[in-house]
Amino acid sequence: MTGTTVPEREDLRRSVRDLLDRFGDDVARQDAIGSESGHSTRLWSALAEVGALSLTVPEAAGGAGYGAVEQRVVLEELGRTLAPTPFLGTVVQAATALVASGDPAAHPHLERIASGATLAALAVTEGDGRWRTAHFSTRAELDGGTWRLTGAKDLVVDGAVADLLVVAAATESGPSLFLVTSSEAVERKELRTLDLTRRIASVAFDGTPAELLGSPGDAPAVLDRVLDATMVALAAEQVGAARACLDASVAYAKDRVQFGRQIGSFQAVKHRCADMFAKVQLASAAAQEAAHSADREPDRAPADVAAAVAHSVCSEAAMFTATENIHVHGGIGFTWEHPAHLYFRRAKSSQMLLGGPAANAERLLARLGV
Amino acid sequence: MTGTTVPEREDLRRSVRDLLDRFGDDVARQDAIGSESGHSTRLWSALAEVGALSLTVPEAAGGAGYGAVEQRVVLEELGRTLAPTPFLGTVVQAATALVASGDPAAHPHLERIASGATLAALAVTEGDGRWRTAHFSTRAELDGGTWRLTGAKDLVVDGAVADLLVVAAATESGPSLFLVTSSEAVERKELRTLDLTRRIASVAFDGTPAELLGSPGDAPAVLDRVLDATMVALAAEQVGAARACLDASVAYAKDRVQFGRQIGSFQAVKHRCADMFAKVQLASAAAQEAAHSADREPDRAPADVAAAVAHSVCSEAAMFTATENIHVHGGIGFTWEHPAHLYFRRAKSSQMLLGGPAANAERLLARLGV
Amino acid sequence: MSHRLAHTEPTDLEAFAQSARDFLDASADRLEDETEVEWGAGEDRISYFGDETPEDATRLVDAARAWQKTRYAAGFGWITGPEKFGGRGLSAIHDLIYDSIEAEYDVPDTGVLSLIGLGMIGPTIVAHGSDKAKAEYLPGMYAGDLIACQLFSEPNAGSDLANVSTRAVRDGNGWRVNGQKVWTSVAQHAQVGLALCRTNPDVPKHRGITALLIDMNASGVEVRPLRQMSGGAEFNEVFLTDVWVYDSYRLGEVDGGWSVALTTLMNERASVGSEGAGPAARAISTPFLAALMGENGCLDDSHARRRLAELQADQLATSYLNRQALDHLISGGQPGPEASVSKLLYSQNITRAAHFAAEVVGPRIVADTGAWGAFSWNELLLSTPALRILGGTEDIMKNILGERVLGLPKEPGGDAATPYRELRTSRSGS
Amino acid sequence: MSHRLAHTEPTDLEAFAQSARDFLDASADRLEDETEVEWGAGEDRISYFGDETPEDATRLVDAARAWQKTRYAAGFGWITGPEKFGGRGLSAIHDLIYDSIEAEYDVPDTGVLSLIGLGMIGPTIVAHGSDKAKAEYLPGMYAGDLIACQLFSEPNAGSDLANVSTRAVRDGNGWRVNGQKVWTSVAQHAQVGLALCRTNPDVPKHRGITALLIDMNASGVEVRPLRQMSGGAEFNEVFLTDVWVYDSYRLGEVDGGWSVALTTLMNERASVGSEGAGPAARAISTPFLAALMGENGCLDDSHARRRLAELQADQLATSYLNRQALDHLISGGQPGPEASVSKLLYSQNITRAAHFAAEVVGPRIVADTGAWGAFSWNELLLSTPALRILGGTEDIMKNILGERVLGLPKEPGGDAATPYRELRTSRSGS
Repeated sequence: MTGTTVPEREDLRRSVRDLLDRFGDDVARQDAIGSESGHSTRLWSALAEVGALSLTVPEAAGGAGYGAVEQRVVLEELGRTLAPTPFLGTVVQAATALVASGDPAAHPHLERIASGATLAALAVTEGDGRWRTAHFSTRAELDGGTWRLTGAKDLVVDGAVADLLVVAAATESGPSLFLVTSSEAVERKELRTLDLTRRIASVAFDGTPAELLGSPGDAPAVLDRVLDATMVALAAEQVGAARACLDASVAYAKDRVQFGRQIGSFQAVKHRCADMFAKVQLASAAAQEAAHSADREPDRAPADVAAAVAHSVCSEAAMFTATENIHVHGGIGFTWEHPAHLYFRRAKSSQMLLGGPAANAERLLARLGV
Repeated sequence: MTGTTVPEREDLRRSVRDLLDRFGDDVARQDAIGSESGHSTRLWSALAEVGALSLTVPEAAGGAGYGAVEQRVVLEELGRTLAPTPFLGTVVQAATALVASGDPAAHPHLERIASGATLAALAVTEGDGRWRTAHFSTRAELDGGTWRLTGAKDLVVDGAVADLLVVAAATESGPSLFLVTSSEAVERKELRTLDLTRRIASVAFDGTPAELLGSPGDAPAVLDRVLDATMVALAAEQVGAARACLDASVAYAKDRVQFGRQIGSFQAVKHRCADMFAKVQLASAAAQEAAHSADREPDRAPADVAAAVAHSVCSEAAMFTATENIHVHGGIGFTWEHPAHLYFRRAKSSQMLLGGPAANAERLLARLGV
Repeated sequence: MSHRLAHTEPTDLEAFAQSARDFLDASADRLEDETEVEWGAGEDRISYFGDETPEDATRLVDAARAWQKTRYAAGFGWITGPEKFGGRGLSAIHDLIYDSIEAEYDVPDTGVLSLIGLGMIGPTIVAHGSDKAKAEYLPGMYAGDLIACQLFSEPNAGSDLANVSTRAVRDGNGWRVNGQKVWTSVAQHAQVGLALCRTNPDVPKHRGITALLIDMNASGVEVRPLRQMSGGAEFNEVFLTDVWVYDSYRLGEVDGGWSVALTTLMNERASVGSEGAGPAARAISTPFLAALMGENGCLDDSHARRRLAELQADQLATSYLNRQALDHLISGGQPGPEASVSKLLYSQNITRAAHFAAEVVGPRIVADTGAWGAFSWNELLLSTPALRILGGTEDIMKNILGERVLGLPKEPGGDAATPYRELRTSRSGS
Repeated sequence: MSHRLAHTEPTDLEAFAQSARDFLDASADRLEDETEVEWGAGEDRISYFGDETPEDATRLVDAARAWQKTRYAAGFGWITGPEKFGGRGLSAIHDLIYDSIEAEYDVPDTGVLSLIGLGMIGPTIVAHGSDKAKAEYLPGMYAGDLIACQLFSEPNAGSDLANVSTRAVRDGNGWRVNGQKVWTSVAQHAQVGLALCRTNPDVPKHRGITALLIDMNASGVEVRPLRQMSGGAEFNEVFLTDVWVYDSYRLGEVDGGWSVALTTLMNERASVGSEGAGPAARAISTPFLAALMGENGCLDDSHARRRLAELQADQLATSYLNRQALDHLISGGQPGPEASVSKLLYSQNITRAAHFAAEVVGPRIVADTGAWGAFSWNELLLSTPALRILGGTEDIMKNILGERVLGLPKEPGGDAATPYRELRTSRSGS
């Protein structure tokens, strides 16, 4: 159920946009990219203050109890500005796992996430970086009443800054999820990333003490929900980013004069912008559908299908608009100083993070029963 | 070895082009399409007279003993005008099989093909229409010293008009080729075709008397050569057709005025023509390489690789230019009366005839050792 | 599919929806969901354009007329029309609701009447016609008696529609019309046509056009079928030779025909987005294409699967876009640029599907070996080039998106200020 | 690769080729055919642009200079140059033959000298320079002592190169130059630069430009590296502040600089087609991509195979096109439009290859997990947008093909007749 009206969501958008205008401009972004944590803690606190971090946290855990429809507003704005934040790791991935586990012990963590006090991350992928819900080589074993984790996780989004790690590991009762809050026997390594505005780490465990989240064997079902939530979230972000690229291209095409004409009057540029617009419209429809169906609104597409459709269409739109935006800008567009390449980097990174187009094609067909 | 110089080949081109200007204009093409045989017998005789049918026939069989380089000239012109002729079935497919068989008994047939007296076709594909060199369900059995064929062949190019059929069939000694010259126990059916300028038939045998061509078990090696010859021939044809589409688009873009301007001054149209030109140049290079390497010229690409490359690149160029030519012409371009659709039909047909892009991709990779 | 009806007087609309359901339950069967594909059953024709025999065409037109008559009698034939001329006087939202409910029932295709006549010409007559023209044509059109066609395009006025050269000159209390129209669908069935005519060649092209309603049975009107590359004759050429028209059949002002044309075209663009996947919908659906792949042994081929997935993702997203646009209208929103986008996507999706299917079929696409669902893809394939051209070429749609939606500058050097008489024309004349 | 040398005095050319082989055999090793890929061996960097440390860059420049010195001494450093200035006085065919033979040997990359300086600026000085300028620069350049760069593009003169605003005003027996240039490769290593300067703003833009040779060590010349999105700084901005130049370093006439620029650009276009797959050639070759697929478990995946096949077909056909163009030149033909086509294809092929490789690599393209040959694809991927822009954008190349090769009409309303001073410029100025 959608808990908000359209005007309420527009209010939310305005407050997030105001924040980002203050904390998320080009200079702030460069500062964040260069900083130790990879994001601005002031922006994170401000996002918590306007309630942007607690939208999907259940009311029982001190959140607003809203859904993907509301979160989409925040994600579109984050995608529009590419303000570096640990939103994906903390609020989308880790919090969804905590909620989906149904474990009341997760509530204090969710409360701290909602208030901005805790950063969190989900450690799932291993060697090949591919999303999986079972067959983990990371193992958990009971050692005198304490679970201990051993193994290595690659590509943990926001893994280096996370206070709380949700870790998928094999147990005798099947793939299960664990919470790691201490830094004992945890080795984290910030990785060089394609996307300069999103941090990714590898995390290794060596007998690390952990708490079981939910019941043993629960991991596959919970991770399936996290996967879909991540696809829906990325889609919203991608629409924001794609629209930003379109807007930048249109503005430049109106401003830039070559051969005595605004370059936007040349059909090659005009039609390129029209193609970008068509992609943005399609992506926006797909992201909207995915969010509303994730919230179980009636008369919407099946949620699992809509999520995979959105991941396909929005990844394509983000990649296309980021590429063409650089082209419309010409030389200036491929300089390091111009933000255009950050959108290209984000687009490719988000397209590939969950396995890429090949994996998503099979995901969609499975959901369509083919 | 190339037996001719560039000026000699240009002479050949001029004589073929003169013929086609006389016998292959729009009206003649419509007449041919509507005729019983599907082609103009006068044009065929004229082609024989200028030597266009005997170029690749060995000197021992009364031909010129030239190669793909010379035949490419004729095929480009036939592709340019889409003059319906039984060239592909007779001169490319059947004659290549006769030559490749190394069987001296084929010489009289080759002589008659070279003179235009005999039309011929190669019957290979069965049920699924896919090119194969073995595992034929059509069988040949010796019956008191006479081979007798039983089975059905689909998609026999120029099969209905052929005086001579070269048929691939299973024998106890492996896949072999046979000649059928009588109409006894042969049932032919002209099929409705996508390409209106090329006839295709199904042929069924029911104890049909036949002569063995070459030795039993020879079919795979011979058919491999026919496949490559067909790819090289189609490539030349496709370059001729693609260039015709480009030329028609450029001419129309210069002539047609909308909004007070020649439409070719609009970048959308101009760049479409430039894209067509780039495809034509690439295709022409690939077809040239394939022909020269087929004739074993030194310092050329490996012949098998070049043939598969040409089939891929030229199919794409023909399809692209045919599609965009219709688009440049707008409404008039998709009328039945305008020849533009004939190029679209030919392009799709030639792209799919030998199995299509999927089959050719595997063919190329196998030849590249992947 | 039922629609959420928030924001717009729910009770009234719900009652209206219920009355529509009652009428349809009484007059037609519900469509059944086609999820299973029975390969090889029935006809395998996969077409975008009609290509019926003349007898079949007449039968289909008769069925369309009959169903229009039935729904008109029940008050659902002209929901938005003025009551004075036989309409129901309700809102566009009511109309959309009825359409979405009717889509759940198995009723005759009324496209021959509704796409051009009722959807585009009717609203234009309402907006610009004389009382005489309204009274004479509107009730007949919406009762299913009269079919209307659009006599706009000409050989030299395609993308540049304002360049029409068909001449209308004053003659007593009417006009004498001479010229040639082209790409006229349903002209062979039509009783009336709306023609754009050049009435003043001494002013710029947009300002010297007059719109006239032409009696298609009048002397001097000749309709010739125009065969398209896929084989059928969906369109016509219409030759007008000294056709005489009373001035009372003029729509709008003398020389003011361009704004009449814009009314018509606006209604065209609004209708395009809602067409879904059109006549080929079933053939390019997931179950049908999956069955095709299975039949051709490539259901497990990762390349074919990838293409199917990408195609279906884009098609489903397009359907979300269309459905959301409809929801937006139903809840009282203004039409957005979705229609132009949807048209571009629609033509791309069908084109990809047709080429994909051809590749799955393999060489049997080349000639009709009799295999079910193989050669039959050709008709759709051969229709795809037209989809990029009809109703505004891709180039024109992109100009519209670029200029009107994104606000990018027009090309310099337009001819909008040049008198028609001085305009440059194509050398070959067509 | 050896070339057939028909049609052009075979004996002379064969003797020349033999002398080149003798020199190269004595001075360098032959390249070995790389058909086997040893996965995981050596560096996995896959780059299009250089991204060396300053020390490495200096080392590479020194090696290039040394090799140029060696071949110049042997008579192969300036094969087509006038003997008067140290050249060999032979034909372009000799030059092409030497290049194709040298390509068989493992010699230092001389791109930093030859792409811009020896390939483009040198011929321009020969064609338009004063005797003083020729004598001063040409022997040094071809002996490997001087590196030259091209000071053409500016923030407001990219595609519209004739729009340069860098001003040169008469000052005694020379010129005083002020302005900003951009996208200047090798400027950080260069001793001389060829600058296009605005000398008369009162005439149309093409007619008020003068070309000057600028001493890059002169006072007022500041070179700032310009970092591109892939990380390195292949290009520079060059700021010119009151730089003083003797008039004897002018090329061509005063206000006649546009034809000087055309000479330079002509030599650029001629060189483009011959570059093959460039620095990324090995990475996008069949064996390397097949090894990548094998390493990532998709060598049997039909989708990956199809994309590999299509990519390799287009790459191989492009190499045929380039090789045939070279054959054509060697046998005395005139350059055709192949160079522009080849540039378009080249950028398309590399772009497809980079995205394909990224997809094969999978999520490990997103962050550097340390896997060999995975994250390393990013540098190429991040260079692909530049390939569509550098040396003439895709749009400009297509205009050239459309207008100059196909003869299509230019856009109306160009500004070629408007005085430079009255031209419209971008509002934001960059």
